Amino acid sequence: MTDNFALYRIMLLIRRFEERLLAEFSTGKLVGTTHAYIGQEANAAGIFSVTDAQDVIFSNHRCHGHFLAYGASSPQGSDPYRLAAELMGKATGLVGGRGGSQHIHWRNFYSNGIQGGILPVATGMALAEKVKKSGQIALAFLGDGTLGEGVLYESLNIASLWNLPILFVVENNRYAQTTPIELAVSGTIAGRFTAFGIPTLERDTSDVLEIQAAALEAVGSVRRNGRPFGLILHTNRFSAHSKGDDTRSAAEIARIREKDPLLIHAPRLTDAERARAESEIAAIIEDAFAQATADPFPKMKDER
Amino acid sequence: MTDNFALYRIMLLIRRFEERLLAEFSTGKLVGTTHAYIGQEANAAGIFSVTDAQDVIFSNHRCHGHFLAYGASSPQGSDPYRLAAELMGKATGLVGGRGGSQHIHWRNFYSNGIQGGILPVATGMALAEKVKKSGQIALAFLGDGTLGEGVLYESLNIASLWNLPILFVVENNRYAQTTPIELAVSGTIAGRFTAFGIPTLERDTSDVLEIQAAALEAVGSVRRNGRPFGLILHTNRFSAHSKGDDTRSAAEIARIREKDPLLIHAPRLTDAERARAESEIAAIIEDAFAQATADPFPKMKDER
Amino acid sequence: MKVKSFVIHLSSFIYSPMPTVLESLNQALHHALLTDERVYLLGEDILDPYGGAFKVTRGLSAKFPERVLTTPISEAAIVGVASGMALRSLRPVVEIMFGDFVTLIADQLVNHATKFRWMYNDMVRVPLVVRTPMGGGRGYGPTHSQSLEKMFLGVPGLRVVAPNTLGDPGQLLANAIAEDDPVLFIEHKLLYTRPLLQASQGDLTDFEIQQCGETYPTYVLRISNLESSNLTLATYGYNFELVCQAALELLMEREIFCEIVLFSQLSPFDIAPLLDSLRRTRRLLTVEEGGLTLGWGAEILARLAESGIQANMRRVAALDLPIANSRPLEDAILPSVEKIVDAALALHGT
Amino acid sequence: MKVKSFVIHLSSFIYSPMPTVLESLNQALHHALLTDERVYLLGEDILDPYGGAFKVTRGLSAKFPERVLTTPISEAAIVGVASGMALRSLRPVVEIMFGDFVTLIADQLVNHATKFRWMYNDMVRVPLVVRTPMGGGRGYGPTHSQSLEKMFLGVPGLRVVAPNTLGDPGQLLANAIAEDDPVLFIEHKLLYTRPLLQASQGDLTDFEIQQCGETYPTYVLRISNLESSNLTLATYGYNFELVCQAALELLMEREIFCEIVLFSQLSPFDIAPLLDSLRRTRRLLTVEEGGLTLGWGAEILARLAESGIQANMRRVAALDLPIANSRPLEDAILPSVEKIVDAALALHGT
Ligand SMILES: Cc1ncc(C[n+]2csc(CCOP(=O)(O)OP(=O)(O)O)c2C)c(N)n1
Ligand SMILES: Cc1ncc(C[n+]2csc(CCOP(=O)(O)OP(=O)(O)O)c2C)c(N)n1
Ligand SMILES: [Mg+2]
Ligand SMILES: [Mg+2]
Repeated sequence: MTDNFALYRIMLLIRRFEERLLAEFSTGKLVGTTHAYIGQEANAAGIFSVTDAQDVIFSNHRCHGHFLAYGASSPQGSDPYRLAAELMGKATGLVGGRGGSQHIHWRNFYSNGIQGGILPVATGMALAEKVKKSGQIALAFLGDGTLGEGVLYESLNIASLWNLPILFVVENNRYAQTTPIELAVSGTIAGRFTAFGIPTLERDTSDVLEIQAAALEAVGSVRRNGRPFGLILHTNRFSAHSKGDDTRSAAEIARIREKDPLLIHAPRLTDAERARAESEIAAIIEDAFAQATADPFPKMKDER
Repeated sequence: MTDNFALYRIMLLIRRFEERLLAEFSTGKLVGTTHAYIGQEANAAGIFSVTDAQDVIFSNHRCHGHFLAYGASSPQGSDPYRLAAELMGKATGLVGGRGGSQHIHWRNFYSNGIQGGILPVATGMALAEKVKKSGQIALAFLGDGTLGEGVLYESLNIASLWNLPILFVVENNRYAQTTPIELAVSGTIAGRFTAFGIPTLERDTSDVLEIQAAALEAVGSVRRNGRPFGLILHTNRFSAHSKGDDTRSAAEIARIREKDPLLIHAPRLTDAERARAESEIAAIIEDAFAQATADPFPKMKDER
Repeated sequence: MKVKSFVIHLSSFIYSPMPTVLESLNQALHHALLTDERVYLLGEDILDPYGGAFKVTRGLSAKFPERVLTTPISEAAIVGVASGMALRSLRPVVEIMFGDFVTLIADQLVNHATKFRWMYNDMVRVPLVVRTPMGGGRGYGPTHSQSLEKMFLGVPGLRVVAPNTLGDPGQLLANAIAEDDPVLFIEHKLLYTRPLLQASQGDLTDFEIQQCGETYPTYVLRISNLESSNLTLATYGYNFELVCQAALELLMEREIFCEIVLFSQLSPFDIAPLLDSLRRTRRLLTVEEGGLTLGWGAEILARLAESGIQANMRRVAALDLPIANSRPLEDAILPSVEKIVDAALALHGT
Repeated sequence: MKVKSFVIHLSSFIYSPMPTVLESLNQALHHALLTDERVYLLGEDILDPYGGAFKVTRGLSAKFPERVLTTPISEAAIVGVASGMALRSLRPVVEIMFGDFVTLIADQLVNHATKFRWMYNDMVRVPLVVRTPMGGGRGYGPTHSQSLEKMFLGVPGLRVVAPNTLGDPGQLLANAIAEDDPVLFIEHKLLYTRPLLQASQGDLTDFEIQQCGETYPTYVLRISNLESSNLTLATYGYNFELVCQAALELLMEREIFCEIVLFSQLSPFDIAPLLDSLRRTRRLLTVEEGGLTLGWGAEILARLAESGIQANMRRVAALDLPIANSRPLEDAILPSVEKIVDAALALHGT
């Protein structure tokens, strides 16, 4: 999927989905928490344009964008409606309402809300794919803040020692919740990988085509060499960490908003294409939320 | 303490103490476990010859050598008798028999038997010394195998971010219990530090003078810059990991035994000095074990 | 044990001019930092203007920038660092952002901080406080809603304390900080916005309150104008609110007269005041939000069983399941006023 | 529940030609690796010729080099890796070298491995076994002697199992490996060298044994030629040996007739066979090596208390202290035959 329109469409889907979600939260229709992917869309769109449908993905708390981009290439896609239903706690949600925003699973896509803890799990998945000789790789997502968790380094060590086919994607939006990277990450991000003999590729861009190219190289390296790889993407989170918790200055937000992946990619489409994307996505989102809203809540099953 | 005789004497004390201990174990007089420092004596002797008596030390399971070298420069020294009593579970032991081999405490010296867990604790101690402006630094010991524990990296990150005066001493004897370093440590040891912006110094030697020089530089750097530092000492463990569990070949052991720190340092002493050291140490050890043997076992106190 | 008595009106749960639990805790931290320069705060995102995920540390870093340390996301190391500080005579207070993450500090608490004192033959002390918000009811899903304190009750050398709206949460925290040994301080998320209860007086639903102990008091509440009560409800923390509502409902609609025994210290266990109440009522319901099996109530019931007291006893607790995100599922899993009332009725039937 | 009966002679604790617990477990691992290529072993120092700190994995890496993975010292990641393998349909068995280190895997067990199935709406299974040696008595000191299994009893989605010399440890392990959900498998260090008990027959001290359940059986032992017993001793794992010795002593010297209820599954709790025994004896002593407070026995007593059965109940467990290195202190802290006998006599006095 290298088609400019498709890339734009995925990014737009994520953008509009998250915007709608934040709106639903602010009107009190949704409760709990959510972490918008707005501003980082090019990462997911670029990466999942070069993965296989059967690759195994472990995502983190900021998983909606990853999920929506995941499987975008496959005929059945990953369904915004099922995600919306999950976020509303509906029985039809991805995991029947049990997980909510941070805890979803669909096909080979998994997420969990404990920072860092998913990384050895993803590493084990890579091991499973390796020994099953499936040819598939594992991808695990982490933010800059999650570089603080020790279990990451245990995982990097094992992935490297055992030659496991896993791509660690660091999305460095320079903040962990409200903590700027300067207060949380010493040394360098790349150094955290090379310390374990894991090569990295680093990009500071919101251009989905550049990310796609980098991801192609990174994914290719993992698949070819059957070894771990670190893809470090410097990026920007436009919205608050979860909902109302933004401590950044208006000036800073304005500055990063200039790196809007949608605006960067838009000129590669015709006006008509963009309009078509907008209207298609608007309809999809509207349907997804309407259908999810109408769906029933789950009931307790008899438990083991 | 740069005196060649004193350095030799400390190394000999450690050697003879550990030999005696292993003998006591093999005759069944002692139970439990022990991890001999034999072969690595130059590390402790060299390092503690350049530290301050008030510096704070956190040692690991292989702590006897560290303890015996600790405070060797101070008039009261660290008492082999109290250590022997502790290992025998006597009331007069360093911690009244409660801790045993891996869990000792005396003045500013602490040890614990959980690999890795001591490292953030030592980091916090460095923080305490820093804010108390004591001018003291913290030293923490770890083996190559302990590079596997994630909490080490959490500690390195924090120590670096917060400019804490701590020296991490890696004693790389190329084995964790029976696991060779090739199966446990990917990348490089130095890289594990530089990833967090922490400088290192690496030495592959059993010459106590070389280690002393390196330690002087490392300790000086920490004290001067108020920042963490990694001292990486490639070394050799002559005995089994704990007692009978050696899986290395006789040839390998013979090869590493050539790097005996005592033999390397001995030529710098006169025959008379060496003989004096031997007889002094023999008497100290004999006294220590005899006195400890005669001491009573502890009784349970009423507990809070 | 010192026993004090006062009276409280249960409707004080609403429209109170009293400070909230959050304000009380925040004030206590202000005061601790102000009056004791050995006190340090460590935690994720605790700096102003954010002031922590639940705002308990708000305003502190602005006033005490040197002693309020925002940390990387490294729960294990934070607690380890704090216990090193404590060993070297500082008084660190750690915030773990969500109680669900105490699993990450288990080794530092169990094999380090709480072991040092005894293992080192009482030659050291570890004045460490770990504060953390527990509990569900906010739709945060399976990794941000648990009440995991039960894993740490009974850990040798560890005191576990939980504030409530009746006692003074700030004072409780201050007492924990003054302690020379490690304290795990459990704050239920739903408590933060609750105003403290105010002693008042005057009608049928007034409770007369006995306070047992000073530092981490246990409160025994009895409806003042009633002679004999016939059910004891034992609880701690936020669930006190549910228990009070249940007690009122049982009183009004079923004429079941409850005593409430409210604990501030969860571990070590001291059940003397409860035993006392139970001698009067002979029926006990423990109420807690953690999972049933080996929850706080298990040790309570076990000790009571060992005491030989003749009483009917039941526990109300969460189902032994993860806490679902979806509201109806979360409600089905967690305790509620209704479940307490039902259990009381069932117990009463026996 | 299926109930089987057989007879065992208590002196079989000594001079048995039977395989040891170690051999039984080791054989089971051999068999599992041989018959199911989804089975993998992970752990520290598990390769031959060493074969693991307690030799449970001896001979396995030589035969199955591809599926026996020695790991770095990274307890959390090993369990995480294994749970990822399990999610992707392998059947990993992890060895944690000492049970004291389960604190390091708490997050992976509680917030990952055991949560996945329910949290993902039963769409995944996590066939993961974590084996680990617990217990003291070997002078290993405060960080290598604990019995920490109690921290994990009641964790939703986790089965906790402990072998003993009466059942078939290898079969128990095989059953755990065959399970589709996570199992924590607790092996007491002192069990390894013990031979399995052998059914035999013939004298006063013979026990008649009822086996309740097939996969993780609970055994009820009654002295065969006695009509009525008047004390139930409930236990698991290694402490069964202490309990048997105490039962013999109580029989011979005090004419107190004991039933023993021996559990293989510690969590989830099923107390039906125990309740049954207690209906006969009306007196219960639980015996475990972990610390008293919120130990296994607490949940047993709580459930029994809730059941309404009238019985005198006590727990024998370790003091709530770290396990000292020095023998006399360790002995004072841990349960013993003498302490069991004393508690039984005290209980009998009541
Ligand atoms: C173990 C753990 N600690 C803390 C948290 C709370 N938390 C959730 S997201 C987050 C910040 C994560 O920052 P980063 O990794 O940079 O990802 P980003 O949110 O920027 O995408 C924190 C602290 C958590 N979920 N898990
Ligand atoms: C958390 C933890 N895991 C495992 C162990 C068991 N153990 C004790 S020493 C050791 C090997 C340590 O190797 P290394 O760090 O290289 O130190 P060395 O023994 O070589 O000095 C192991 C695995 C432990 N004590 N703590
Ligand atoms: Mg970030
Ligand atoms: Mg080593």
